[in-house]
Amino acid sequence: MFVITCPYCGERDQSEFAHAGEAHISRPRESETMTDAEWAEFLFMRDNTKGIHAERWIHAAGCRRFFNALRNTATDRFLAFYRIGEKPPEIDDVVPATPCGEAVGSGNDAVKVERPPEAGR
Amino acid sequence: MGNYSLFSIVREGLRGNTGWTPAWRDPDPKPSYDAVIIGGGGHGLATAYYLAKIHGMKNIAVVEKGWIGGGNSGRNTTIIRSNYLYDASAAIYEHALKLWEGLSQELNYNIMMSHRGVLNLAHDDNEARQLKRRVEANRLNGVDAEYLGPKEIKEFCPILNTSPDIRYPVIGATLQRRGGTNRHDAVCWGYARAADALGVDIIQNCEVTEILTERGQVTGLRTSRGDIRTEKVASVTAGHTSVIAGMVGVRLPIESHPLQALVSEPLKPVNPCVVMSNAVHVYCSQSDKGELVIGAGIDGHTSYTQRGSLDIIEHQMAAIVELFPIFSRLRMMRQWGGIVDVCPDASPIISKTEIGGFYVNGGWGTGGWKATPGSGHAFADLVANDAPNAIAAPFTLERFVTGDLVAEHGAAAVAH
Amino acid sequence: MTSQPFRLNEGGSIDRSREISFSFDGKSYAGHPGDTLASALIANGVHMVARSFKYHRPRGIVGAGAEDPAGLVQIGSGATADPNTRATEQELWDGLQAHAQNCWPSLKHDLYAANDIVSRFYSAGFYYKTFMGPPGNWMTFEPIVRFAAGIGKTPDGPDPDAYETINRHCDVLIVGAGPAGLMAALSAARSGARVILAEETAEAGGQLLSLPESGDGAITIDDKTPRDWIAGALAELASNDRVTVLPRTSAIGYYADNFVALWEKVSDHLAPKDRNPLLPRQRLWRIRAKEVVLATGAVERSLVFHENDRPGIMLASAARTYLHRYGALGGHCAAVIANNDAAWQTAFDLQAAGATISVISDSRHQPDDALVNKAAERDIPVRLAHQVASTGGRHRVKEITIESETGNIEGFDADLVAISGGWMPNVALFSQSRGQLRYDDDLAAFRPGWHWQRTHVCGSADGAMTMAECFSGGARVGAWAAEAAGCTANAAPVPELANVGPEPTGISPIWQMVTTEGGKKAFVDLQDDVKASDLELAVREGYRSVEHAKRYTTVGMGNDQGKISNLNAFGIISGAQGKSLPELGTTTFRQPWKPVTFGAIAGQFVGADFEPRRTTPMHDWHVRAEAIFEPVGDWLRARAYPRPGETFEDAVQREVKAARTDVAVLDASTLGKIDIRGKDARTFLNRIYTNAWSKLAPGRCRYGLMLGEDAMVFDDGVTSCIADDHFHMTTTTGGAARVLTWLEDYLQTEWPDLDVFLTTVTEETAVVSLSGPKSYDVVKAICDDAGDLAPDDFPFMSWKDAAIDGVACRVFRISFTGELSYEINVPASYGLWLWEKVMEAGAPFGITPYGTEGMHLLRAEKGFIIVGQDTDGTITPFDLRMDWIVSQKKGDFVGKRSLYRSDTVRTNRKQLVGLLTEDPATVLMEGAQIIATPDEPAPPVPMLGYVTSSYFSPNLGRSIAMALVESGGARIGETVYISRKGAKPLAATVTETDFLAHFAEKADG
Amino acid sequence: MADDRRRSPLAHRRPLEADGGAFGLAERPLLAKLILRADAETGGAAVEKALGVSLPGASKIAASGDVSLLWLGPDEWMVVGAPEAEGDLAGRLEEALSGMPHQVVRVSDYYTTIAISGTGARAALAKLTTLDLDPVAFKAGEVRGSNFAKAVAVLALPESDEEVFDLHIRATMADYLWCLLTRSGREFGIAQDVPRSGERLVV
Ligand SMILES: Cc1cc2nc3c(=O)[nH]c(=O)nc-3n(C[C@H](O)[C@H](O)[C@H](O)COP(=O)(O)OP(=O)(O)OC[C@H]3O[C@@H](n4cnc5c(N)ncnc54)[C@H](O)[C@@H]3O)c2cc1C
Ligand SMILES: NC(=O)c1ccc[n+]([C@@H]2O[C@H](COP(=O)([O-])OP(=O)(O)OC[C@H]3O[C@@H](n4cnc5c(N)ncnc54)[C@H](O)[C@@H]3O)[C@@H](O)[C@H]2O)c1
Ligand SMILES: Cc1cc2nc3c(=O)[nH]c(=O)nc-3n(C[C@H](O)[C@H](O)[C@H](O)COP(=O)(O)O)c2cc1C
Ligand SMILES: [Zn+2]
Repeated sequence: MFVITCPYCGERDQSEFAHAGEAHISRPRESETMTDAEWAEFLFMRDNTKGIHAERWIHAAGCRRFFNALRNTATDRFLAFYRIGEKPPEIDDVVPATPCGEAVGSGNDAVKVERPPEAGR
Repeated sequence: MGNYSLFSIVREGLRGNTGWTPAWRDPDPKPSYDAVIIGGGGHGLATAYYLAKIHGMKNIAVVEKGWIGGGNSGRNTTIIRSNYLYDASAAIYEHALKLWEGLSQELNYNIMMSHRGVLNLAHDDNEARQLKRRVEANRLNGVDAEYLGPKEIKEFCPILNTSPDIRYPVIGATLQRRGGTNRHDAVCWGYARAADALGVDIIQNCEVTEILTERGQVTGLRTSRGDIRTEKVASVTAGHTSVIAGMVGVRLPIESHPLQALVSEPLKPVNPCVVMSNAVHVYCSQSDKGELVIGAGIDGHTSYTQRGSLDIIEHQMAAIVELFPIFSRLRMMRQWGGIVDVCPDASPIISKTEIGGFYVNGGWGTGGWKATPGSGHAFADLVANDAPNAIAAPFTLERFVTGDLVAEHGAAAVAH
Repeated sequence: MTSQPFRLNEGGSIDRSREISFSFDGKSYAGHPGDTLASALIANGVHMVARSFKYHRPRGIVGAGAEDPAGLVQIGSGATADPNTRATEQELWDGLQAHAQNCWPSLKHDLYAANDIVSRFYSAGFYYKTFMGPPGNWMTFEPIVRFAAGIGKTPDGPDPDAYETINRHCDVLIVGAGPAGLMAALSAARSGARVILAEETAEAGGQLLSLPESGDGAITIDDKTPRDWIAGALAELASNDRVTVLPRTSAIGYYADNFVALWEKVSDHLAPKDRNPLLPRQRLWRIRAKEVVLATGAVERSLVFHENDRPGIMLASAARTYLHRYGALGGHCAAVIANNDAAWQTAFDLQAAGATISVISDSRHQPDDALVNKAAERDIPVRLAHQVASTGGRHRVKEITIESETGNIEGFDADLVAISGGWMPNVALFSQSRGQLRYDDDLAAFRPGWHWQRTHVCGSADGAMTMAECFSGGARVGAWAAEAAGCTANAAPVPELANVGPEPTGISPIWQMVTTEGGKKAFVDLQDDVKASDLELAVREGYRSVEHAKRYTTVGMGNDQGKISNLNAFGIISGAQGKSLPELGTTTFRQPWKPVTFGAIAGQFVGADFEPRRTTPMHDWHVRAEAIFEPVGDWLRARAYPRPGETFEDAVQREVKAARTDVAVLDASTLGKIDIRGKDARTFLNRIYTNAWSKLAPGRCRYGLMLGEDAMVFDDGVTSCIADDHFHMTTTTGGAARVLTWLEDYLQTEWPDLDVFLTTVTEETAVVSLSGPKSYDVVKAICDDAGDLAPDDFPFMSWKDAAIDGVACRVFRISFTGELSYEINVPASYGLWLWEKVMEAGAPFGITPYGTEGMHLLRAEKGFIIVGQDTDGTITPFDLRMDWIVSQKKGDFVGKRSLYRSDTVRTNRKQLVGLLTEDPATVLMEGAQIIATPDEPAPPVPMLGYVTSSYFSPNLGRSIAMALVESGGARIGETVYISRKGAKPLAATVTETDFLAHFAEKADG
Repeated sequence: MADDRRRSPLAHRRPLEADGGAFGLAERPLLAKLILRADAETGGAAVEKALGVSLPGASKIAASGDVSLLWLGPDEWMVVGAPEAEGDLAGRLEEALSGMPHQVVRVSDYYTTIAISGTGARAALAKLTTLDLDPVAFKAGEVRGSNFAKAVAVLALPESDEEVFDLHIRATMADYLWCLLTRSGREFGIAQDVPRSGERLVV
């Protein structure tokens, strides 16, 4: 269970929140003119990023507000929380990659131990 | 590859087990292959096996970033059934179940396929109605299925709490007697051994980091063990499907969530079958070694960390104790998580893509283990022929454009 | 009851003034308060307590705590049996009964031990290589395999005990109350932090409790004995109200964001009569800590040699713990096998306590001279550079043979073999926290490396093996942690240590002892019977990854999760492929640190408290009326009200009839209700419903359908216009919460510019729904100024404010039955009163309460849908043949675009129609499948659709059904067939769904 | 004065008090409650004029006399007043806020209030919620919405001499929480025959 910082209420346990999917997918205004394929992009297609990912949460048991967060889905570390309508903050940190410094894109299991350089990272 | 049999066991036993040879080779990647399968899970290994066996493609490789069977295949609760609602699903899962039935023999590797029966419980009228609908559809599709009332349920699984006074009373259930469980690791190893024997290179510790293309056509792979030339790349990477597809700019209707499971300490046989309840998210069977194997619900958030939250497990345990009150004093020995690739209609994708030579098999979510042989079989066909066969056709990416979904979640929220 | 032949006269934490009795496998023994089951058995000379998993070899007590691999017993019996309980962790209480497991007919004479004899054929991978015969063959063998598998037995009844979870936040959570943990707690507390200190065992002190308190080996801490020093530290902590010390509490899981689960055993250590009935049996503490300090110590590791599994062979540290913590001597004649210095002290201490030391065998060439001299002074035979060749003894070790490098073999008597393969920092929790491990050559073990969370490690858990480092490290780290949590660091002074004995330094790792004697079993994992040769075989067969070798051999997969064996296993696996240990890596440490009861994890949320059950304000009336209830989502609703002698079906028929002939009344309070307010409310409704809302006048109501963006029907309900900027929405009972969140989502994230507020009012009002030609009579009887409410002045689909005995209410002329209906809304607190009043006022008109089943039937007669029953998430409004509800004129609405995808515009989609069976008495099964032919072909049979709703209608005097049928609309008037198991399909005619209209027309025409 | 036609959600439960006062539970039935939605900036002055209480900021309670305002969200408050006062309070608010975006909804019967008192109150509540209830983290004059077991509720600690928490809980969840709270209070001396939730559900 994460600690999530609601932009309105502050730090609370994840159990008070519900994950509400990828952020910044806005509903097309001119959908009539869209092809089925374009519409399917909006409806179904997701980045599902491994790494820094913008997502929505709702503080379901608290203030009932939706808000956005940036989280590294490879590590589950939250990097920012911001309100709906706000731009995601620039994260100029090096993407912290996975807990053990592995590159985003690899598994986590190979990095349970610090390996000697000769073992090849 | 030596043959496995009682005879070979006795022979080897007598000479100190010194004569066993590796179940599969440990080759370095060759510079080029006719096809490369990314992902050494059950589905990927099965795909390779059927490509080699049925389609005669022997110059192929499976590349796995870690150890084979270490993804969801190595962490699933191994529930096997084919009693799905829709024709398309019933077809592929039943195809798989038929293959499972003879797989130990075919692979010469005992996958401990146990047809001990799967119960899906209904706790209210609406669920009961849906289950009956499914039983009827199954019957007409030639899939074995029965609907049981509380008394028959109690006979089949005496330890279940069928009292009418509980929060989620058990008012009915479907039973698929041919359903059951098997030994997940053995399936992966068995496929690997059999594929290897047909000449397939199984390359572990080899992570794909880039897919190389030219003019919309796959030309090769960049891996942690060097570049590989190939014109066919088949991704079977479950939780990482979006990551792999992202390498060629293909977006998919998939989100990757943690899904957890746990085992109890080893116990003498107490649960004779597989029990599943969608309403309370209970999935419980007992392994041949004795642990109760219990699947939990999915975590609401997406994640690639292969771990989930405790509160999911807490709810899980409350539900288990509700349905099996005699389990309360038993202990959880180990919990773990996998990364499941969930599609909006809870059905998989077996599809070509807009990139020539790039094929995707994924989106099996919480319930793809049972499909392993069927999925591999159908996917091999697609990769070999560049066109889906009848079983795979309903599962192409097209359906998200047309809207012709295979909406199994209507019938089962979680489809272990 | 026998005396305790291996009990010492002094020392330890036991209370010798009281003797308590217990039994093991039917035999009675004596012990003392403060004992564990294991220490009491050892004091009684009993080492063998179990049989191993696979070969059923005798298994004894090897460790002294959670690390013990195989000493599992059952405590108690019946519904309160605790299977697989580690004897080393079960505190003794008077009357405790323990039983051996996994043996038949008895522990000493176990027939399954035959497995051991054929074990050469029964190596790793055995099952994978055989029994695969013809399909289904495994089903023949599986029952036999299953019967033999497993260890403990499940209790035979529901658990009568209670459990509880508790949440806590703190600045610093410290796990482990050994010297390092105590010092960390003192420092953190002095720094002003909110501290929780959790200790797994009954007593704080950790390894300090395994030290002699007197004699020449006794150490002092600030001139005090260890126990006195511990008492002082605890007293200081107890005096600080910001500190919580939890004994008998294990940290079992370290999760994300410093969330740590602690498992407290509140009463397992007490005899049932001494348990406080106000307290639960066990608790789960859910801790959210700013900083976590892990002071979990180190675990001694075992040594792998031939026949290393006999009872009586135990860890040197455990032998010392039994000696000093429990005053029990592990044996009269001990051999000590070591590869490091610390184990030598065990030999000295055992000797001082009266045991003979037959030999100290060290695999190293040159241990510390001081030790060798000390042994010589004490006349202890010492063999250096020796390995164990074998051991002997049936149910307990009797002798041991060791071999020199030159192959010289020598035998020694021993009823106790104390072994030490070195120490491993206890990194399980650190690793769960996703910290990275680092291999330390000096320790020949993994220790905490890079940490990921706000985690600190100190003491032996961090690889500090000397006592001085543990004290100072704890003090330092506790202060750091407090500082990191925002306090001002104030480290506790490090106490002065004197007379510290040999410490586990100078280890030379040895993963497996190799001697000239072959053909015997050298166990790595004593629980799952994994031998060194199994691991080597696994590697030979290609299972080279440590994870593969684990799964192929099951090493470390028992309930101890390989606490003392994993490192040896990794050493052997890496050795067999010429890799270094860090190259090989470790298997994954997962929660829990040790097995935890399901009950504790479930907590108090079981049985009646599992999940809330919601009921309406009128519920008590329904109960009194002996209604039959039905769960609907979270709610429990009255389903029907059978009268004495009536069946459920009879009751429904009667209720449904009354609703069309007289008047019937339904408790409709559960419907979801949302108050919508704001000048853009109409715009909002236009966007979320499929039909148009611009012109709905105040006082009027309208039915609406909501779609998901995929165009599938999502919810429905009636929304009423209260004022131009004010609407009252109703939703389905089950959909209420989902709909509100969904509406908020659009409002907050897509259309924040709209001036609209939404507030749920579901439970604010109770709803009494009257239906039937006489419903106005009832309204007239109860409402003040009811004239206004007469049907002629009060059109269908409108609402009015009214009053009943002065209580303000809102009355809606809406109907789910097709009859004259009034829905009266009052504040919920008046619900029961109103219901009773309605029943009383309605009595002259024959008012009949009806339940949900009747409601379903009534609406089916009228052909109204139920979302979730007649839809399943794949149905559009067109599929429902409700084209009229989809506005073609207004702009965009949710789901609109998806209505025009190539699949959704298909004309042969499943569409909702009515079905009338040929035989009016036949009621179709809901869920039955529809086919095109009167005879059923062989599978796979093409299916046209299925029956969604089906009833016997008393008002029409025949069966009716609704169904989703391929091209249903075009089939009206045609015959389709309903498949039945084991019988010929039934013919039925496809009709419109409004059966009332259908038969009225017939009657007219 | 009380209207005996009304029945509160916990009317069937008697107040409970452990010997020595370590823990107490009582329903505060039928308090007037409104949900107020408005823009904090533009509506603040109007609300203050109507109720004599200014809109509290995040997680705070503002009170004056019988009326208190509980912050629930950035544009949402619960107004709590004496029984039967909702009509009057709502009228005043509607009047003051007319012309501005707002919503005033009567919820007196939607929520009931459980008063939780005693030295064990915080510890007992902590068995049901993940909120940090340490006195340094949850102070008098504060309010938070959270999960209490499987129910969503609002916990408030009004300023007063003695610490008494008010738990505002939906009517249909009230009995469930009442029973769990009594169970939580057992270790502080609540009698052993605690009520069982669901006991009234089925005959
Ligand atoms: C807890 C849990 C319980 C489940 N229970 C059931 C059940 O009871 N019944 C059921 O039918 N299904 C169940 N499932 C689902 C089932 O496990 C999966 O659907 C199935 O195993 C998927 O198999 P796979 O071969 O496609 O994927 P995996 O086994 O996950 O294999 C994918 C492989 O791809 C590799 N990979 C990823 N990225 C790369 C890369 N860049 N380069 C190289 N290799 C890469 C991964 O390392 C992995 O080994 C469960 C899943 C989980 C997590
Ligand atoms: N004699 C030897 O061979 C030897 C070897 C190593 C260390 N030591 C000595 O042991 C001492 C180590 O001190 P320390 O404080 O680091 O460790 P410790 O072993 O003294 O204390 C660790 C404590 O943590 C508890 N614990 C472990 N896991 C736990 C969990 N999950 N939850 C709750 N409690 C848990 C244990 O019960 C134990 O009381 C030092 O004095 C050191 O010199 C001696
Ligand atoms: C069906 C099944 C049975 C398992 N049985 C055991 C078991 O008996 N003992 C054990 O320690 N782990 C058992 N596991 C869990 C594995 O040890 C491991 O946790 C899981 O494969 C996930 O891998 P990971 O924890 O290394 O990430 C089992 C897993 C599965 C899928
Ligand atoms: Zn909030």
